[in-house]
Amino acid sequence: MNFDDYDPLQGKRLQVLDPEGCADPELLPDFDDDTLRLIFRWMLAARLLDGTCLTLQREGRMGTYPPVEGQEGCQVGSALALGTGDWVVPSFRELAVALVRGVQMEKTLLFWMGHEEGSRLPRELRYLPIAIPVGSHTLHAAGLAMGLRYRGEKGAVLCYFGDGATSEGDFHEALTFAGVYKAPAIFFCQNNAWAISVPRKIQCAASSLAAKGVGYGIPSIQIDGNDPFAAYVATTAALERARAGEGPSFIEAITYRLGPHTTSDDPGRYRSSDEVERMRPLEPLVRYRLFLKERNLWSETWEEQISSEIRDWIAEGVRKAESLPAPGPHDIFDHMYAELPPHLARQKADLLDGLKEE
Amino acid sequence: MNFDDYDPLQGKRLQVLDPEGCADPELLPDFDDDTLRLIFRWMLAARLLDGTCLTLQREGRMGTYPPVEGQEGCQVGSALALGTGDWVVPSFRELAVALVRGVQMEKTLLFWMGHEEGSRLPRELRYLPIAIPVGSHTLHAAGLAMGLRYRGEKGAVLCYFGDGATSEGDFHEALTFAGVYKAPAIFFCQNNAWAISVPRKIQCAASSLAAKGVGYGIPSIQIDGNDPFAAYVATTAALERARAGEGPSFIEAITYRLGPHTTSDDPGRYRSSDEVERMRPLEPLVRYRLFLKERNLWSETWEEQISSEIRDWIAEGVRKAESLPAPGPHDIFDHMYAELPPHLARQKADLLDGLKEE
Amino acid sequence: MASLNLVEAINLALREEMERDGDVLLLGEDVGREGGVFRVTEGLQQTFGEERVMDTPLAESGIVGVAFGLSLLGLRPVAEIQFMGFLPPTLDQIICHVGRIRNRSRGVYSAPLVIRVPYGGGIHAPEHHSESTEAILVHIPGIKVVVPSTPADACGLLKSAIRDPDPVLFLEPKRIYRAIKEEVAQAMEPIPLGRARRVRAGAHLTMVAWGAMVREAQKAADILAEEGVEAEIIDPRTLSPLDTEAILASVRRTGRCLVVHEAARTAGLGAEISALVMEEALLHLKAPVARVTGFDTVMPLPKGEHLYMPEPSRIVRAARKMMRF
Amino acid sequence: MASLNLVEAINLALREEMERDGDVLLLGEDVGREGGVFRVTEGLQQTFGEERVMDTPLAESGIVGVAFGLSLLGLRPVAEIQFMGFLPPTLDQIICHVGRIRNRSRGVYSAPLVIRVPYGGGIHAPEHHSESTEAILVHIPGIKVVVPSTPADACGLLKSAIRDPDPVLFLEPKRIYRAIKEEVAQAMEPIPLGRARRVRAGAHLTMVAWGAMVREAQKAADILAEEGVEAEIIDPRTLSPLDTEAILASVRRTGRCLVVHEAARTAGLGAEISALVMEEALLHLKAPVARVTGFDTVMPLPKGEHLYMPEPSRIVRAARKMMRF
Ligand SMILES: Cc1ncc(C[n+]2csc(CCOP(=O)(O)OP(=O)(O)O)c2C)c(N)n1
Ligand SMILES: Cc1ncc(C[n+]2csc(CCOP(=O)(O)OP(=O)(O)O)c2C)c(N)n1
Ligand SMILES: [Mg+2]
Ligand SMILES: [Mg+2]
Repeated sequence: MNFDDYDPLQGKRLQVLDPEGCADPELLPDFDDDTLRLIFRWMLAARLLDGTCLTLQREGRMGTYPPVEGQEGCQVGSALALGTGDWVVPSFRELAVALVRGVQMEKTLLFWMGHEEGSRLPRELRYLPIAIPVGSHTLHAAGLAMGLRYRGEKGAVLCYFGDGATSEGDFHEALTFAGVYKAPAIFFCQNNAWAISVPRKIQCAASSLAAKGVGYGIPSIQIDGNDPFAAYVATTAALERARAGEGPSFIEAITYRLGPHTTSDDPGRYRSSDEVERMRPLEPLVRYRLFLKERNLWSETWEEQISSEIRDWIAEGVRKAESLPAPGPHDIFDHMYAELPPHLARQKADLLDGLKEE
Repeated sequence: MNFDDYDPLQGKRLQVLDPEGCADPELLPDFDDDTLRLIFRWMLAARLLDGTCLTLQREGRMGTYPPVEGQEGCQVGSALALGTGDWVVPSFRELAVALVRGVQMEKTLLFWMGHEEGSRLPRELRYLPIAIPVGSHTLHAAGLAMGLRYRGEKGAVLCYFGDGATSEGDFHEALTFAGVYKAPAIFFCQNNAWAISVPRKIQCAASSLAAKGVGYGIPSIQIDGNDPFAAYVATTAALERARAGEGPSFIEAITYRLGPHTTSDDPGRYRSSDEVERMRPLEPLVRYRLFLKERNLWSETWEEQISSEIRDWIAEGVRKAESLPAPGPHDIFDHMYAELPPHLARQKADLLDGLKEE
Repeated sequence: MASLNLVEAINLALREEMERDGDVLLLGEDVGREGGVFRVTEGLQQTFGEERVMDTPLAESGIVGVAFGLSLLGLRPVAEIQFMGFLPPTLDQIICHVGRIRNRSRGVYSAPLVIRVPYGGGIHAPEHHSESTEAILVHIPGIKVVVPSTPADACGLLKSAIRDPDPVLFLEPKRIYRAIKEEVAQAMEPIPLGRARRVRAGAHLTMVAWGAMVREAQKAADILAEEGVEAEIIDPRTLSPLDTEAILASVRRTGRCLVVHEAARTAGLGAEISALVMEEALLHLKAPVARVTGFDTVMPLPKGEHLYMPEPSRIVRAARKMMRF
Repeated sequence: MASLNLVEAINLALREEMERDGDVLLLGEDVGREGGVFRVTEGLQQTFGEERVMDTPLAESGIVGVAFGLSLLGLRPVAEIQFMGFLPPTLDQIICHVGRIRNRSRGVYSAPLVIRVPYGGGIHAPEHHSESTEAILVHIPGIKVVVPSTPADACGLLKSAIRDPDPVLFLEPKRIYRAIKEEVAQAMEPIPLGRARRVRAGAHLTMVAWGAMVREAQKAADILAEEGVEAEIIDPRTLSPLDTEAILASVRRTGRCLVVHEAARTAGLGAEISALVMEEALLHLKAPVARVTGFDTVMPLPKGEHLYMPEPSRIVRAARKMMRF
């Protein structure tokens, strides 16, 4: 697949798997059956874990949580394209990416439970902690990628963000730097149609977000974001460019956020349930199920069986997350600097004294 | 002239007057002889005033100053296209624009002499004070233009900035807002090849800066920035779009900074004198002189005569600027708020007391 | 007269100001159709239309820079920044332009805009949603900084902020957005900026607190009262310019001053108040001015948040120590 | 040993650190081919190549955000922001990421970067070229703030800053960039961060000053000495974390403390120092701690600049008043 064949300025969009579950044989990656099933398994795992988080939140066992429902396709497809030497710089809605990349499930849970341990991700994972300030982390991806290039390492950096993030100045500066320094970075925009209540068209008057790549000299493509194969194919092509020293790429994945922005959000205030119902048949699991069925790789029993395995796995993750004690008072101070400076030592002592008195 | 005929992605560039002084009759605006000469006069005035500033700076009568030499063409051409209801949001190198728009000469001088009075420009001028933080003022242009639209006023906003400014996040956000709200704003980039010592190619990997417009849904054009007619024609077309409610435009004028970045700068450190010599024949006055000559509108005596008139005008401007007393101690405090708050009143009294004691 | 919480009181102020003056516009992320993530602007787009209540692109510097541009025309934009943790991208526009244009232009231009920002911790929000960086704003010349602590104050102060000829940062203590109800009159008079409010009278000790910390100070004062210590509470309401006279008058009377803020301690506003007392009331002091503040750390995520926030027990402890001095 | 000015001393530190450690990279506007607008990085791109000394696009948030990304890999980027007036666009990256990543990741990641920023007034520069906003930085958790006042300090402190495992804002008093010469040894040892320097000993009065204000304090001290008042001068050198012990020890001895800074007065660092003295040394005071500072105004353009800057005469006046208290 060549980026040039999908000029976003001509309204082109890469799709491998259509909503009816038919895959374009020319473009379909050469996956064996196990891998084809694994893709479904990851998407399903994300879907089920997402549901668990919503439940935990409702039960008061988790804080505000941003559901991923509907975006599993482009997340799983892109993440599967990565090699071990590659880095991921996530935004905050990449539950499926985290699972595929081996971020321990309890970490993600802990983060949304409001526990700092949720961001203690071992360096070997090459997976940065969740970044909340929208768009700000795209610069870190550019910097990391420049660093990999400087060090002569082979890896690339895959950075996720939403449609809203493309309006931020930092996004602009990140693509500017990455373009100028030919940094091995892939900017992966999950255009899920909404930034909380703000529709895509209020973010930008361009016909596509992918059009933005032109302004940075960065090859860009728009893909069907509910199609894991399209995400895989585009990300693979971008990784090849990055590894060949040809610099960054920009991928706009057109997907849809089926759930609320976060558990604090009421989408009924800004979009019709009609819209959501129209989008539901397009979501990735629906079409992927059809695809597997067509190949005799899917059956209800199989899905039930893996669902039950996943549920066990989730239960174990929740157990682990909930069994971790809350951070103690020293935790507030001990990670601020490599060495605790005197003023923080005083503040820490003061807090500990106060707690002792109580 | 239609923006669509000059797609920057196809490497097109609008030129009316070529370096040999030949104008494209199709595109040449229908100016009478007086106007044709006036254009020369404005460019010459800017050129001469620029020289005076360099002298004043060398003599210690002015602070750091950013010369305009080489950029007079696109400045005069664009400014002449404006109507009285239009606003100008300048950066810091728009000496020629200021002259054409009727900013009193002594104001510009005073600004660079380090006197706040240099920014006291009557509202009726619709000319904002100089903005030093690169790119930051593009947002003000977007906001002003949105305001004009809200108020139902007919005016548009012409905002100037350099090639370097296009890398700033604020530039991105300005074009984003202007595009989304169809603000009657014209973003006029003077790409003079350098941002202090940083060449254009380090600002951005795109083939042209005009390419950026695509990413905001803003019609964009690249013009010969040493050609005042091209600037006039493009700005006029952009103003028509703005007035018709069709929203913003982006113009990239390819010009060249013949002088140093500022009087503190030594361009010998980063560019060859060869480069400058290659660019010199392309500069606007050279070609415009040839153009007028061809039409029998130029003679050495005429240029001498208007030069001498301009020199008198400049001398008067310098006299006015230099005769203004330095700001007094109260000036520091009195314009901070509509009403002097108590803490500033105390600080002011303290300063005045101290000065009295001395 | 209706009993309103802070959210409703701010909404009322916005509505009444928009009715009064067609130049008042709202802009920000999600302020329109959604009515703001905290519902502060609820219903206003419906009433006043999309031209006056604008959902914006996700770009904070843009929101403030555009509001600034609007205000140069004489319009009165009220911009919302969704959380104080997302205010830093706007600091450049605030420092370099919003706070300077009047002085730069020698009064020809001014920036009569308001930037509303929900701020502060204590609501179990994710990272970057609990910031309290008012000291940075107070250090910036040319702007005003206002923090209400009750619904009526919120309504009256916001009206003044909108009518003020100069730019105002209006910080809303989101922890008490819905925690306090109070009678707020329709069409109430604006409350002048720059004047503190005595929340509670007391002879032994002056507590200075603003925003959500006023309530914590009140709780502490209740406990202290049982021990026979009568704490006076001063809420400056406007942090810049600060009503130093009100604070100093109280401290001169009580001889003791304790500042409470949730912001980081070092170079926080507590330092400024302590320094002012040092300069203007040293000889009245019976004990050193004390600060009960957040720590010089990152605000912890929800599970550790309570350890960070100045709770009544910490305030009481500091007050007792002061009384023993 | 060579006699160097500040610019040369900083250049030397950069050169020696780059020789010592291949992970040290420079980036910023004009730092490469041009050697920086103040020539601080002169010759370094020639020696170390374009890969290690990078001219960047004109985008300050980008410079810091990218430097942060580089530092996450364990590289040691030294970013230059051309003037402190152009630092605000970087505050979001500094507040939200640079100062937080160690805590956020529980120590898995850190940001061992340096941000060099020429700062301060007194060189007749245009608007936005004379800022001194160190108090904002000191209020931000998780970073360190260093300000040298002599060439040798600049060299030794910058070395420590580069080797420090945590992010350091390194503020360079450009007014004295070329005004002071001093012997600076090749390969000098780093000077530890967090330790103040006693610039001058004196029994009657402690002056706390940093950056270019140290020289002004010295001039004031000379005048005072003629009047029989012996001023001690403490230069904190590191503003965050502050060497409070050094300051307090001196104030406990002299009983008087005068802080000098060119930054705006309100919520400036002078307030913090005054508050610290209030809390830790009140009973030693013979007079209230005084602040001689810039005003809460915009820094005037060159023609009015001298009125704003704390000049020796203003310092002397405050000291005399203090002695009379
Ligand atoms: C700088 C910043 N501004 C505002 C917010 C509040 N906020 C959180 S998510 C969000 C919308 C993000 O939209 P998008 O980038 O499309 O990502 P999505 O939520 O759709 O995945 C907003 C406004 C934030 N986190 N950071
Ligand atoms: C935000 C900001 N960063 C840095 C500077 C310092 N500076 C002044 S002009 C300039 C280069 C501007 O280049 P460009 O936008 O191309 O305009 P030109 O000077 O070429 O007219 C720089 C870096 C500044 N004024 N503002
Ligand atoms: Mg979105
Ligand atoms: Mg330029």
